[in-house]
Amino acid sequence: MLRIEQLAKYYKVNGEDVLALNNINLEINKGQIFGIIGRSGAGKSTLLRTLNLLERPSQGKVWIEGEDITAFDGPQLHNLRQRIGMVFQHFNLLYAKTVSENIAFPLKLSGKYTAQEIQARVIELLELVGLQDQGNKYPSQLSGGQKQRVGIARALANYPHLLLCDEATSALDPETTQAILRLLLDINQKLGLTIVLITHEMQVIRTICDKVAVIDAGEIVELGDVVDVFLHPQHEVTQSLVAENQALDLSALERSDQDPGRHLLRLSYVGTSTHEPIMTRIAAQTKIDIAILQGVIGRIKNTPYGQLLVELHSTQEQSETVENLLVNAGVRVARINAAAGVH
Amino acid sequence: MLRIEQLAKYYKVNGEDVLALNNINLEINKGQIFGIIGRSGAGKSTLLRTLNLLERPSQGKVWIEGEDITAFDGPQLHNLRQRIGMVFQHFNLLYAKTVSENIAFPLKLSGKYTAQEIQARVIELLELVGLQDQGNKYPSQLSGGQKQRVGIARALANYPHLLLCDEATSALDPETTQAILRLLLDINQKLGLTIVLITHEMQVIRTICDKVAVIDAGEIVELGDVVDVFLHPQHEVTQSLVAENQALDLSALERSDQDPGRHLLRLSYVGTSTHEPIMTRIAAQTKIDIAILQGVIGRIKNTPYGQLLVELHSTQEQSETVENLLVNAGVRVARINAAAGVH
Amino acid sequence: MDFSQIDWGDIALATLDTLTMTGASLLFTVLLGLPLGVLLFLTGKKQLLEQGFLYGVLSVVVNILRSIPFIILLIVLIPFTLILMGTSLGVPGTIPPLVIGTTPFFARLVENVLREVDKGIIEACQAMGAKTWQIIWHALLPEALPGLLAAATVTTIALVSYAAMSGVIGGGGLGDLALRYGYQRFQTEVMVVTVFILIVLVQLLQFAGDKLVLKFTRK
Amino acid sequence: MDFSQIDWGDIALATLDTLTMTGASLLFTVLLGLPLGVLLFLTGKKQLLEQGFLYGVLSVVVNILRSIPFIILLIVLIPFTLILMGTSLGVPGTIPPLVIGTTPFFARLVENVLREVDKGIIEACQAMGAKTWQIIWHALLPEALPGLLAAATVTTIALVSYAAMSGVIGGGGLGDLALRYGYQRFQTEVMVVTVFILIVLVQLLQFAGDKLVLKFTRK
Amino acid sequence: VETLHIAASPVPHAEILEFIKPKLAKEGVDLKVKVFTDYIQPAVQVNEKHLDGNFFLHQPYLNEFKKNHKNDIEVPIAKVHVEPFAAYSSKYKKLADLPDGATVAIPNDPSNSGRALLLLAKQGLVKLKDPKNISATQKDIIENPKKLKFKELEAATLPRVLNQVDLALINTNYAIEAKLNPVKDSLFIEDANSPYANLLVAREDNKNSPAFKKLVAALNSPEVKKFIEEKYKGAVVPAF
Ligand SMILES: Nc1ncnc2c1ncn2[C@@H]1O[C@H](COP(=O)(O)OP(=O)(O)OP(=O)(O)O)[C@@H](O)[C@H]1O
Ligand SMILES: Nc1ncnc2c1ncn2[C@@H]1O[C@H](COP(=O)(O)OP(=O)(O)OP(=O)(O)O)[C@@H](O)[C@H]1O
Ligand SMILES: [Mg+2]
Ligand SMILES: [Mg+2]
Repeated sequence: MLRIEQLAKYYKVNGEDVLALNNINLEINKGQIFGIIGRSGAGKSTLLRTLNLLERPSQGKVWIEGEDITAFDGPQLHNLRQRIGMVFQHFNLLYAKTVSENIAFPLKLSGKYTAQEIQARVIELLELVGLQDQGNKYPSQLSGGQKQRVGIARALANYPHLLLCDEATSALDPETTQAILRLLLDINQKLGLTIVLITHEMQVIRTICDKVAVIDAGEIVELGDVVDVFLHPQHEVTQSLVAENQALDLSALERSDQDPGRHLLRLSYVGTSTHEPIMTRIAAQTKIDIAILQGVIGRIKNTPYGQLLVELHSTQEQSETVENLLVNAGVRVARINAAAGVH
Repeated sequence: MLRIEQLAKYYKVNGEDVLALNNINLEINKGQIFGIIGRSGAGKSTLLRTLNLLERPSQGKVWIEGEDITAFDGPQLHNLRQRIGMVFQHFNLLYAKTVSENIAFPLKLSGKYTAQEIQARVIELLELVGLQDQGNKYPSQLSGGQKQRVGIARALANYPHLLLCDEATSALDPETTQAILRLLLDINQKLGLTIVLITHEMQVIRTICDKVAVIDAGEIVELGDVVDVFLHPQHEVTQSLVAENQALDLSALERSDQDPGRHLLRLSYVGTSTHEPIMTRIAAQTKIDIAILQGVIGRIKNTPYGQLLVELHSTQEQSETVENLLVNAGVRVARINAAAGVH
Repeated sequence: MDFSQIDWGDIALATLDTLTMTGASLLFTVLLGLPLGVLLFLTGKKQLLEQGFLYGVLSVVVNILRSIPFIILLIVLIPFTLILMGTSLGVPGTIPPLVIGTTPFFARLVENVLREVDKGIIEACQAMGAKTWQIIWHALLPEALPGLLAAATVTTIALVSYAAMSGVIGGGGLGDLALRYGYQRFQTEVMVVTVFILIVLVQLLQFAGDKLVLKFTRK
Repeated sequence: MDFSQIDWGDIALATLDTLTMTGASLLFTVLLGLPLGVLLFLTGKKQLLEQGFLYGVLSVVVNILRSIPFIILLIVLIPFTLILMGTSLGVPGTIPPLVIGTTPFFARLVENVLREVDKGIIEACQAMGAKTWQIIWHALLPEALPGLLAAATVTTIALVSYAAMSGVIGGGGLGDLALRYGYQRFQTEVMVVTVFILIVLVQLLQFAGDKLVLKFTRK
Repeated sequence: VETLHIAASPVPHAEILEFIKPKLAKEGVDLKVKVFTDYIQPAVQVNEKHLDGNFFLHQPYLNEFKKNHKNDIEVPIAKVHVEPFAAYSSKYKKLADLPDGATVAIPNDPSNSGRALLLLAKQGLVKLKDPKNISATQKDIIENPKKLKFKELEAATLPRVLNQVDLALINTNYAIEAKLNPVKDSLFIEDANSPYANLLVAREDNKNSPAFKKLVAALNSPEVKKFIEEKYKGAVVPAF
């Protein structure tokens, strides 16, 4: 569906070239939901904008549906873009048009629909994003989240093959966010829509993404299935992005005195084992109490997972026994030094 | 510090009055960090904007530091506003000024500082928000998150007594968000800065807020300490806002067959008991395995808490024994019907 | 002052002439100036169809037309007007020079107004696959409408004032009457009356323009 | 054509006169028109200091000045110019009428440009406790600078063209020369040369204006 | 009924034409008066056959015009009146009082500035290269004993700035409009045999038309003579 080869992008700042993207290689399959995360200013928006040539790459190629689009221009480009929906970080709604007119706009541009069809589609979309009674307002009369939802509806209007979202839920409350994500997932499953999305909310990635790329200082530093990347982040940036969000905040443990009988373990496990009472079984078996200090047990898209920080009060040997039992049960275990426990 | 009495606000839409806020009563103490949450379009921004009279209330009064500000005008209003910092949802940076000039702007306006003082303060703030090498760029050359950080630095520049944040971290990655929140908390503790913040990220509320208000359709539907509101949400809106975020997504359990020997419990506990190995102890004591299906164990500001969905395979009696032991250990327990398990 | 001497028939005729000249000229000025202004904008630096050479040529042509004093333009254009209108005299004769005199001015204002449209909106349209003419027609012009209306108001009033010079080619109208009687024949009364009518006319134009601007302001 | 007949001294003098008239008038037009435009903007509907009555008065005054044909303005202002400049003749005599003729025009353009400034930016300034003059000086004007420069360019070129009418009161300058020699004395050569210089002048002005606009565009 | 389109200056030309309009109507000529404030277009328009004739110029101007317009086919068919050009001052009662270095305002259009210079030369104030050249300009002054300083202004402006200069040479029509009396208020005035008699002009092709014959007769009638003398009180003098 989408392939990026050796992409680079420079911006001119006060006459000097400043690197925004470098050496980007990426492949996204049809029907995939692909997440992009990274620190503020890493180059995420820039990367997304090269996918529909809003930003022309300084180097490299972008292939969409088998065609090298970097050479596109004129009608070819218009055609391509009509098949790509985009949700902007700053919404970019047309102020002179009502909410309904904004949503109808891409349909009108494409010239493929009758007025009735457009009207029906607009009503459908307004309902999908929960703005059924705001259709006649102008954007300046909307709240931030309402504007963002108009942007989403507009991006979906023309039945795109590919949807690019630049923080499409950043102005939405968790409930509305979930509703929008369910909507996207639904279209993704029913129509095979491919989605590339940037987000700062790891929960969003967990909920709908299949793959995720981590960008730092213009380069991809980590790339893979969400479950892998989130549970076993390799790169320092990924670790801190994922950790912060999960509140695995080790600094909270610093106050604990340096008790040699205290062992801290970070556990992570994926898959059905989460449904088994591993912890209590091992505790019963070894007669060692396990206290869960912090952690999350949930699902990443459809995969259950757990990530816990547990404390054992035991001898070194006992701790090792517990560790072994955990490993046998399919849990990844890492020992943590509480004193130096700041990531 | 801040008191709101019987506040209401109407907007004119196509000549008709539309209610945006109604019957708002609120009190915020000095040095508090006060969170406002609610669905998109609920009226959060409107409420925040009445606190510095950017939006004049249609009814009601706002008291700040003992004075009714709704009557303020001219120099009184300027003075008041110089003591209030504001971070805007859409940043509202001055495009014709560099990043440094934007941050220096409120200092220049106040007329209280020398050029050296201003320069020193700007450098300090740039570092605080991690933009030390972006000072000479113009806002249009920044990424979304960088713009937002400029907005935050600008709001803090003139040592405000009160800080109003409208989704001040919505464009920031989790790591930067945490850094900014730590910064705010730090100023709050050292200088007694009062903060009122709107956010869609429950994690933000958990990390720094003392109190939280939930707004729905222009009214406050829930108000209280964060720990209370988050662990025992009363109103339907609060429940869904908090739940969605914690991924306590019961719909995932629907597929489980209706096994009579399967008991689902929702556990929640607050305070130091989280550091004790309650679960394993009870399991060991009763010889009943407890599987954690979903949940979070973490901290709300400085209070540790846990919220878990657990499964027991046991008889009815055994389950009751476990429940009693849990309640004795200070854990709140609620039984859940898995079949109807959609909140 | 003695207003009884005034030939009100003359004044009514002059008012009508002014309205005709201004109205017709405005129509053509907008019809020509809007596309020209759009083209100037589009081909300008860092814009949609950046096209240095074309922009240069258009800009020079516009500047040349704006450089020539209007009175000289009136004269120089006589042969052209004759071909176009069949006469270079009277009200019809003034319309081509008025149009040619104000079109470049209006075009520059249009260019300036369009430059103020938010780049993000143009980007959004591009991302939707809009063709350039669609961006212009469906986004740029509607978004800039208040500014364009304000520019048209300024231009209309400039037209009224240019039309006053049309006496040179026997154009007539209020300005001409004011000049002929007020200036050359020292009949202050006629001048006062005609200028008063002009003021009322301009007032109404500005008022209508302001109303329209406000009506279409959505920000 | 025979350019050998041309008195280049005359042309140099006229060029100098045009530059003096335009330069001095521009200075005062900006000094007066900018505050006037800002005031129009501020007191307008839904703006910072909404003040219907004051806006009405200012708007009427501006409209009156814009309604009066420039030649009549030249004459009507003679007593005023005399008091102000000590003479109503020649180059100094043209400056007050030029300023009074173009100030209201520039003020309207300024008003239009300021209306395009993002409301959010004004709100941000208010939230920082900025006084109204601080908002104007430190935010509105800098943010609108490209638009204001474009408006000043349009106005300067309008001034050049108005100045051509100043022959009425012995003003001189290129436009007057073009009229008197080129048109009235049928010395086409003089007309060609003066118009050419005017075109070059306007070209340079527009070029400089465009450069400045681009230089200060930050969006 | 025959129609004649005649271009005319507003005063007194158009007024004289309006005066005879009823009489001509009775004789079957529909006279349409086109008023021009400009001194070129009326001539050009007639030449190019957009109008039938004009009544605003004098012989020197016609000569000048012919010189610049190669295919000129206009011919004078009647002398009507003279508007004697005169010099005025608000500061001095007699020419002798005029000091050295005085400022003298003259019209800035070619025919009137030449006429003003000729009149000044006749009074001995300046000396011209060619005292017969009606299109003399300041550059043709070869002697200027009083070191007069000249200001050229639009003719109709002259009465309005009279108090700012020492001497102004003003066309009679503007002087009358400005309530100056050319006979009483002037320091000096052109004499009666001025070459500047205002002419009715037609073209070679229509000069013999019956309508023009009737117009000429009407313009040179005693009624018109009386009209001019009574209405303009010496400021306009009949030239027939
Ligand atoms: N200028 C306006 N005119 C009319 N209606 C408005 C205006 N501004 C806001 N509203 C309406 O008032 C309601 C509250 O808006 P507000 O911006 O306070 O919401 P919010 O809680 O901040 O939402 P969000 O989280 O999406 O930013 C919304 O329904 C919005 O459509
Ligand atoms: N027009 C521009 N000119 C110069 N530099 C730019 C421009 N646009 C972006 N940059 C810089 O390029 C880098 C990448 O920007 P980009 O907008 O892609 O970041 P991002 O990852 O989307 O960040 P955020 O999460 O804050 O939106 C940033 O350092 C930014 O300052
Ligand atoms: Mg971005
Ligand atoms: Mg909001």
